[in-house]
Amino acid sequence: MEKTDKQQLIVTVSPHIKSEESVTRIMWSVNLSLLPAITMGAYFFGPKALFVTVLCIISSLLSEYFVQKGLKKKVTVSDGSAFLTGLLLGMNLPSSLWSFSPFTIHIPVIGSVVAIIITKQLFGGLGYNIFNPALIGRAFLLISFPKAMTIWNTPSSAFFGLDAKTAATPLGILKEEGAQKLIEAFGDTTNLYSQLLLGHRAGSIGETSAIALLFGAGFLMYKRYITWHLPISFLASAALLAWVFGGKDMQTGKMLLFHGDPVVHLLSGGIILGAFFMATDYVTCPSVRRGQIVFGIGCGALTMLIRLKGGYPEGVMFAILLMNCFAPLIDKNMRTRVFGFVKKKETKQ
Amino acid sequence: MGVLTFSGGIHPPDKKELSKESPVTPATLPQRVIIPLSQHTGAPCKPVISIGQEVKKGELIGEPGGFVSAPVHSSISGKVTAIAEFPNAMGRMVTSVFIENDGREEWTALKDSPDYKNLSVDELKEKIKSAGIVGLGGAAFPTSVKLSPPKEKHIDTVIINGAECEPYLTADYRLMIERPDEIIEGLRIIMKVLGVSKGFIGIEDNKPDAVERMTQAAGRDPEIMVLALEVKYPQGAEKMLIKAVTGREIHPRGLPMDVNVVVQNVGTALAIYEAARFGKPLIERVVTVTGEGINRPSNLMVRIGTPVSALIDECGGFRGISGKVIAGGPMMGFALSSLDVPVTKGTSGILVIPEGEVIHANDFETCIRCGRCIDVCPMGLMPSMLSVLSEKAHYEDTKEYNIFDCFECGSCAYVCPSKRPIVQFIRLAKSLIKP
Amino acid sequence: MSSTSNYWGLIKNGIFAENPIFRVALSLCPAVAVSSGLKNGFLMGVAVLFVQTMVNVTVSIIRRFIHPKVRIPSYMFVIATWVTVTDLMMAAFARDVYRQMGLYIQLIVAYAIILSRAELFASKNKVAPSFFDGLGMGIGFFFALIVISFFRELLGKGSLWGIPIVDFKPMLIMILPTGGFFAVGILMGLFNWIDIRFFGGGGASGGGH
Amino acid sequence: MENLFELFIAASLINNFVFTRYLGLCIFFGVTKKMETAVGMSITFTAVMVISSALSWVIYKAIMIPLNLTFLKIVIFIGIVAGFVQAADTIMRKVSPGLYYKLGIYLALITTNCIILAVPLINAGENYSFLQSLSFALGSGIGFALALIIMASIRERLELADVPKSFQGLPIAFVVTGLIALAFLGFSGLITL
Repeated sequence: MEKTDKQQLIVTVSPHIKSEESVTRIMWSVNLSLLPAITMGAYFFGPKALFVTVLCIISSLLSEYFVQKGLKKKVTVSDGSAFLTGLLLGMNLPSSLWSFSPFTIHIPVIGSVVAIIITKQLFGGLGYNIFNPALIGRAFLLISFPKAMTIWNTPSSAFFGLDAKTAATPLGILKEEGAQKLIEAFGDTTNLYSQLLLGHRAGSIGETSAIALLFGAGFLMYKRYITWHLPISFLASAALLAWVFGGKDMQTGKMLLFHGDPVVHLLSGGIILGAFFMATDYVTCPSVRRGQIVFGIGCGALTMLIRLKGGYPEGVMFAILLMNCFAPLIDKNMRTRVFGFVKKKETKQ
Repeated sequence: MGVLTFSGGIHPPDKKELSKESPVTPATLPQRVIIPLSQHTGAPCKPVISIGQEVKKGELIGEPGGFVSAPVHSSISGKVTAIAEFPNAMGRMVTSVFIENDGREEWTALKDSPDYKNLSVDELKEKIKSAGIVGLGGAAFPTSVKLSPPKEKHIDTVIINGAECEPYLTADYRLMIERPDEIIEGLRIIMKVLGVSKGFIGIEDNKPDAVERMTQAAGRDPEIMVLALEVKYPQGAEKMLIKAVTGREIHPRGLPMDVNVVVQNVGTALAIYEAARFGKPLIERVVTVTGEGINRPSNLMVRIGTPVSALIDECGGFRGISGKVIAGGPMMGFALSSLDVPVTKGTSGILVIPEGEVIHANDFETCIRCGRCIDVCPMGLMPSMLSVLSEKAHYEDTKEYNIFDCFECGSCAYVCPSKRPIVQFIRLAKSLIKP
Repeated sequence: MSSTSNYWGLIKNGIFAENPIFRVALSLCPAVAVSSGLKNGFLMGVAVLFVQTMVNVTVSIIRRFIHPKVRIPSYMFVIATWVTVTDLMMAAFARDVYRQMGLYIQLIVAYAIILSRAELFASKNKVAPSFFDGLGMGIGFFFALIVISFFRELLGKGSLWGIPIVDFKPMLIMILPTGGFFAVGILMGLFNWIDIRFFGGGGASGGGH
Repeated sequence: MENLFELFIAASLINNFVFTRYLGLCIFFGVTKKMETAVGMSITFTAVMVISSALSWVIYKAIMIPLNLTFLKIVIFIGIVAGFVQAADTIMRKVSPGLYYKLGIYLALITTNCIILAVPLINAGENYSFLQSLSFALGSGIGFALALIIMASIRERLELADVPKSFQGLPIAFVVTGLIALAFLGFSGLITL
């Protein structure tokens, strides 16, 4: 009877069991899900692609470490979030940045520093940032170094060719020379689609291979780390707008309604990478599902607006960043429906 | 018929296999019981005995202190040794009666009524009331009050809550397996008292044998229906159960009677039957003693007032170093700071979690806004916002996010990948502001 | 209020303790708008310095003749007059720069710092202290603009005062508004940090209009 | 018609006053601490902006050009704005005290706002027609309102963030503005005017 008396008991508030899920596990799973895409990137663009990505990852990790040390915070480098930022940034850069003359190797480093320090840690670290760090890093670089950031290498199996040829991205061709030219560049439509799907095209390191990205996205959805709401509304609205407004008569330069090619728009550029891996960043998108749908539609619409009408061939990055501005507003105005609440209280808001 | 359920909720491992097969056995009589005079929601009882007095089993020792209250009876025969303040499971000091067991097990005079089926509604109500029956699911709300709804509320449905959605606990399950007929009788009495012709028994789908037994016991009675519900926590929460069974949603601040429903736990139904039939007061209940940290998980019929330490010894003591001992289930139960606290009418289980599996609340991270808690909240709240607002001392703003609609089921804290003690934050904010 | 040390104190006050941009956070628009290059920043600083000093002196002289009820409109009138003078002078003597920043010169009229010093200081003090207060504020403003534009031109163009300094690919973003906001925000944070770290200050910048 | 619409879009998004012309910052940072004030300011501001630029246009074309007084435009425009704001203040207090209680405090702030003055100055400088002036003013007002509301919602969230001490308040607000401005660069080249 006495033996149980003097044991030390731990007292905490309920619940007393917790799920196995943790931030670290989520972050590393996302990193893992990007593995196929980065492998394809390395296959198409050679070791340079890997160097750029690794450079981004290392400088992100170091930035995170030094800022957290400097601010006397707990160092959370191992939770995988800084790694993810670096990886995503690297995947959004052209492999041509690994070049010694002209010297552009500092560019990925600057991007990582901006991403981690200005976009994330100045706001208090993981969970508090308003903007997607990797995308801000990339936007900062694109504006700062417009030339270096738009030199695209042709995908080649010439693995160690340091003086790789350059080419325009499919979206660049589409914007400057039209759909016909794009099909010509790839032979025929079937070939175009299959090459785009596989990722055999000029572009950022990690964005080209649609199929590898979709594979990773499928994994994340299966693990329920992301839900369909945001990516599908993003892609669907973009596809719809591409179909309706994407057509263009090359002779007159006038818009041809309902003649656009949504497949090309969905398979080229960074839209798949953006929709599944960047827009869905928990911290910077709305957390209520209904809000995520609005967010996704906004991203899709802005992407197509910039692609078809704007000054850049690709709009995914700016579209997501612009919607990041609106995420707090969406969160504030689109709440969940409280159980048992009848409409009247909602309209009172 | 489709799966009956509500939206939100979680699927924690149910761990019921630990104690599922163990039949309810009477626990060894305790040397001494400590019976708190406030075991229910509402006004505490006033003691009606004095120190040194001999009491018999079932004798009234505390009379109700108000309308929302329930009398308390002695659970053993013996001698009152003290009436003093003693901590209960929540750690609050409560006036309690200490009774030393004389081992004679002598019953006080009970009013047996073999013809209970012919009793009038008022007589039945009186029996239930004087038996001191409260909701045995955990909330311990006086049953007689629930059975006397105000006139303007027209009750049309009674639901017996056999969901037992808390992991580990098997007390209700065992009762449904072992005493289905008496539970059905209890339900009939409740229906008679309320003048209702629709009775449901809602049971989670992970207990198919219980569903079967109860269906058998209900027989061909067209008024009673046994329903299998989706296995999901908190299926057994009153509001969620009503939603799953009837499709009706209660306004967040409302009561079941606002949608014309009364819900009773299976244990309560059994107690009602026993009170009506034998006049037996509520002096014992089934307690599941379980968890990875206990040697012989079992279901025991325990006298109210038995110290928790006695139950743990009876089940073979701790296995290894005990980490946490919880009164109730793992999701909503209270961690005990001492094993001396007594079992009360609301104690459905004693759960021992070994030290290695305890999650410490102090190492949590910032909210990454993943929205999991929003998805699982059965009340449709935004626990992420509530916890952040409370963490940053913006307590007033939590009202805007309907903090008072939270019933602290803990689903949010369960799924949180940052391991945030969301329930704790919510309780803190609730305690600092007024609704 | 007549010893020289007091005048020096007024100037120091304007540069450090009540620096119009970093500390009091008034007149933020020019801090971003015209700080993309050292030259622009310098000229803007001079213009504001001039207007602030002259307005303070004028207001101090006329303060006895103005009915309190109409004092704000009359101060506005004084400011607008001096801004017009500056505007015309700039247009005459610094044509190429004026083309870039003419609008911002004209908008000096709406800078809260000028009106607020006129109202808070010059209207209550004699001519000499008002002159030095205006000078101090103007120098503080000038100093802040120089610091901001120094960094922006160096990082954004790799040059100073139009003269190439470093030979690397500059970050174009720094001469765009985005970079201006970053520069001001980060410099402000650094000022706060220095204040907290070395002078034990509270650090919070006021949010003026 | 198309030209008016483009002018509107350009003024509100592409050349958003706050994010690309760096104007109105004092009020921008001043009133965005709370959503309520930001909304109040947006409404008042847009209304004052449109009306005062219409007034300025009329006076500029009808009086100042014929009389060769354009060099005095700063003095005159600020007079118009101040006079109009004063009048609006008085009228609102008399006609609708409820509205005055809600929006009146912002009126006082508006006089010292550079956008209110910049719009007539730009209208005069670009020699816009009356409708163009109105469209430009409306676009600028809406653009400013958009900026205020976005910023207020972000700052409300920042209230809950662990911003390092020396960056709390204005410094982080500046950084946020810089980031929004970076995002708004996506609109550049949308319409070439």
